[in-house]
This record gives sequence, structure tokens and C-alpha cells, in this order.
Amino acid sequence: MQCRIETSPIDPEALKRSLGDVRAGAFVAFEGWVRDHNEGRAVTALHYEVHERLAIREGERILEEARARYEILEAACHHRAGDLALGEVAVWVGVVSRHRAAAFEACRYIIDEVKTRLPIWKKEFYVDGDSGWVNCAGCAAAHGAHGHTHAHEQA
Amino acid sequence: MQCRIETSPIDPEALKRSLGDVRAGAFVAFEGWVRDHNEGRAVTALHYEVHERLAIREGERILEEARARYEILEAACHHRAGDLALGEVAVWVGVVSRHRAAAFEACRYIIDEVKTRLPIWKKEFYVDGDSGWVNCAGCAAAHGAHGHTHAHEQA
Amino acid sequence: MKRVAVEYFAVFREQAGTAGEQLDTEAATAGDLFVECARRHGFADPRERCKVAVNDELAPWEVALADGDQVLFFPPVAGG
Amino acid sequence: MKRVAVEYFAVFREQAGTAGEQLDTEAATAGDLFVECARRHGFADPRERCKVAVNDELAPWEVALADGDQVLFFPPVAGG
Repeated sequence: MQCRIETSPIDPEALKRSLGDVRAGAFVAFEGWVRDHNEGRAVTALHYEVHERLAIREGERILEEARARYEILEAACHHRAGDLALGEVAVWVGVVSRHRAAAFEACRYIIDEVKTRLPIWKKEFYVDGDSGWVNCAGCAAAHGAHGHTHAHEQA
Repeated sequence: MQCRIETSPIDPEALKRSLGDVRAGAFVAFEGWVRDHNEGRAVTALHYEVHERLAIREGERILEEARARYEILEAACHHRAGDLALGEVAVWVGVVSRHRAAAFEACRYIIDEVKTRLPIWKKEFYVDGDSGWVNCAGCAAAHGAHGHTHAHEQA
Repeated sequence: MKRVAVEYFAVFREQAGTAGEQLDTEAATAGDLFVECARRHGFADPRERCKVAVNDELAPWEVALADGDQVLFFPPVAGG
Repeated sequence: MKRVAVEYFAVFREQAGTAGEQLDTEAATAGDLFVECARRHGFADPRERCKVAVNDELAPWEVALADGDQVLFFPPVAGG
């Protein structure tokens, strides 16, 4: 049940192998990819700021919660920090279980919690040279110039 | 929206790359792995018999159903045929979407339908040298010697 | 009386001892033909859990058979 | 009066113009200190959407501050 913050590209196949278990019949993975746009603006790159120590601690708490709630064998979550290019994997969650229902439910639980609880902040760089911290509602006031007044759209 | 039957090992990373899309923010994958046991018996290997032409046709129908029901960008399903060893990937389903909810729901839909609709049959080989077709209820009579009288357990 | 080509898969092939056969039958529908074949070969799976394809398309059990049809009998599936 | 070490992250760091500062404060709780810092630096995010960690542990806004505490103010998170 490992949560890690990575400063170089995430290798999903290697992470999956680390979860391998002959008792496992099901594996579910989620990957968050850097998209080419967000809230209608063309994005060229992303920067993630992470408080690593607290992010890992909170991430491993979430993994343990998933293990308590669902019949899973193993789970892991790896999140990038630093500068990312379009198409890169920003976050990877993998779960193995005997039966598929538990793996699907646990994977969904983990990514939902990770997105709202880990001390991680995303700065987007736009094609027009502008940039801004992505932080949902509240950023309308903080970043009035960006016009982020509509509901925040996230993968 | 591609469904394929593979006679050699499935390469999840290559399949994932084939779904890449700069608009995509979320990727969800399911893998079914050959487990070391089923219904309490130690399994050493599996053989999948597949009616390839009808399996592909039904699989692509399922993928189109998923596209009609959920807001996804791409999806694919690859299923093995022939002899598999413990730990091998028997089936891979991958879905990309803008937002994660659709990818999770579509991936779950596809694997649920694939397991019940594709003309694919699984023969298990047991550690005691015995073997049997895995086919849920009904196999109690067909394979009385195996004692498969309880609810069928599948990943 | 019509002649049809029947193919068996997985446990049906093993129980029939053959992958397929030419049959002369009075069966009006795919379902009737299945009952006939199941009795002859001792298929144990109930028809509701099996499937039939006629001329390369999955079909309902009520589909009428014609001379020369190709009929595939599928035991309960177990993909994944 | 106590002295605490405050650290700012992401948009808070940019708005404060510093990653951290030593503050002498009368604030009784982390929440009170946040209000003080938010007013001074013009933080726009409402406290309900922000988080605080005191001495390396996430804490409720009601946590009492002691002399020498290390206080981290986190703006709304956006992982994934």
C-alpha cells in the first residue's frame, strides 16, 4: 500500500508488476493525463507543486481506507511533481483484487480522495503565455483575469 | 473502437498508446489475470477456446454500446485465445475520456458484457492433473466429478 | 426433411466427440434442433444458458431453419 | 504573544511574495492566524476550501497555537 511522489516520468508497467500477486484475478488502473485544454483554454504544460511528506502520508491513509472498505489485495498511487508536458501521466492508481468489482470500486475511491485531499497544486501554462493555479471555485476572485467563473472541470 | 483476439501475450502499454488522444484527461484499464486457483482448486494453466469472428463482432458491438452510453473518446478490448500460464493477461479493456467518471463506468460496462456475451470458453487445468470447462451453474451436472455446485466465482 | 451443418464448441464438442456433423432433421427451429442434439449427445447445460448462431449470426432459439443452414451451438460462455 | 513559523504554498506563496515568515501573533487558533495572514496578503480563497498543517500534521482550524509552532497554509488542492 504505497503512495509516492515522482519527479521523473511514471512507468505504469513497472508499477503494475510491483503489485503482481498470483491470487489476483483482476487489475484496475487509473491514469490522469495532461490534456491539451482545460476550461476552454489551450494548455501547453503543467507544473505540480507538492508537499511531499504530507502528500505521502495522506495518500497512504487513503490506500488503507480503500483496503478496509473493499476486498482488495494490493493498491498503490504515484503522483508526479514538477513540470509535465502534454500527454504525460500526472497520476497513476493501480489496484489488484480477486474479483473485479472490488478493484473498480477501490480504484475510483482512491483517485476521488487523492484529488481532494493530497496537498498538491496545479499550475497551468496557456498557449497565450499566461498561466494560473487551478483551484476550482474561489479562483474566480483570486484569478479574476482568467475568468474561471464556471464550475471547475477536471479529469 | 477495436476488439481483437490475441494468440500471443497482450502488451498493455502498446494498446494504451494506440488509444492516446491529447483531448483525453483520464484513462482506465481493466486486466483479467490467470489466478492460481478457482472455486477452491489449485489451477496450473488455462486454455481459452474462442469463436474469433463472432467474438470480434460482439465485442465491437459492446464497445459501440459503451460509446453511446458514456462520454468516452476511445475504447478497446483484447482477449487471449489458446494456452495461458499463471499470471498472464487473459483480457485487457482500456478506455480514454475527458473526465474520469465516464472512463470508469464504460470500462466496467465493457468487461461485464464481454464476460457474458462473447463466444469464449475457458478450460482450467488443475494441479492434480484434472481439467474442466468453467461454465458456472449447469456445470454441476456436466462436470459432476468436479463438484462445481456452488455459485461460480470469477474475476 | 432438411440437411443442416452443425458445429459444436468447447464442452459440447467434447461431449459430442466431434466438432461438427451433417444432420438430416425435421426440426423447425434452432431450439428444436438443439433439443434433438442435446438428447443424442447428452448435453447437460440448459438451453437458456446456451447460444446459437445461424449462418454466422447469433440468433434467437425461435429462428426457423432452412435446408443448407450452418448452425453453431455454444455452451455457456466464460470469457475474461 | 507567541512566535510561529508560517509557510505558504502555491498561490498563497505567490500572493504573499514569500515561502514563509516568522510571525509574532496574538492569534489563539490556526483559523485566527489564517484570517490575519489572508487579510495582510490578500488571499482570496475562503478558509473552508483551504487546509492547515501544524507541526507536520493536518489539523482542524480550531487547533490552539503554541509558541514555536510551525504552521503550513494550503490553498485549495488540485491533484490528478
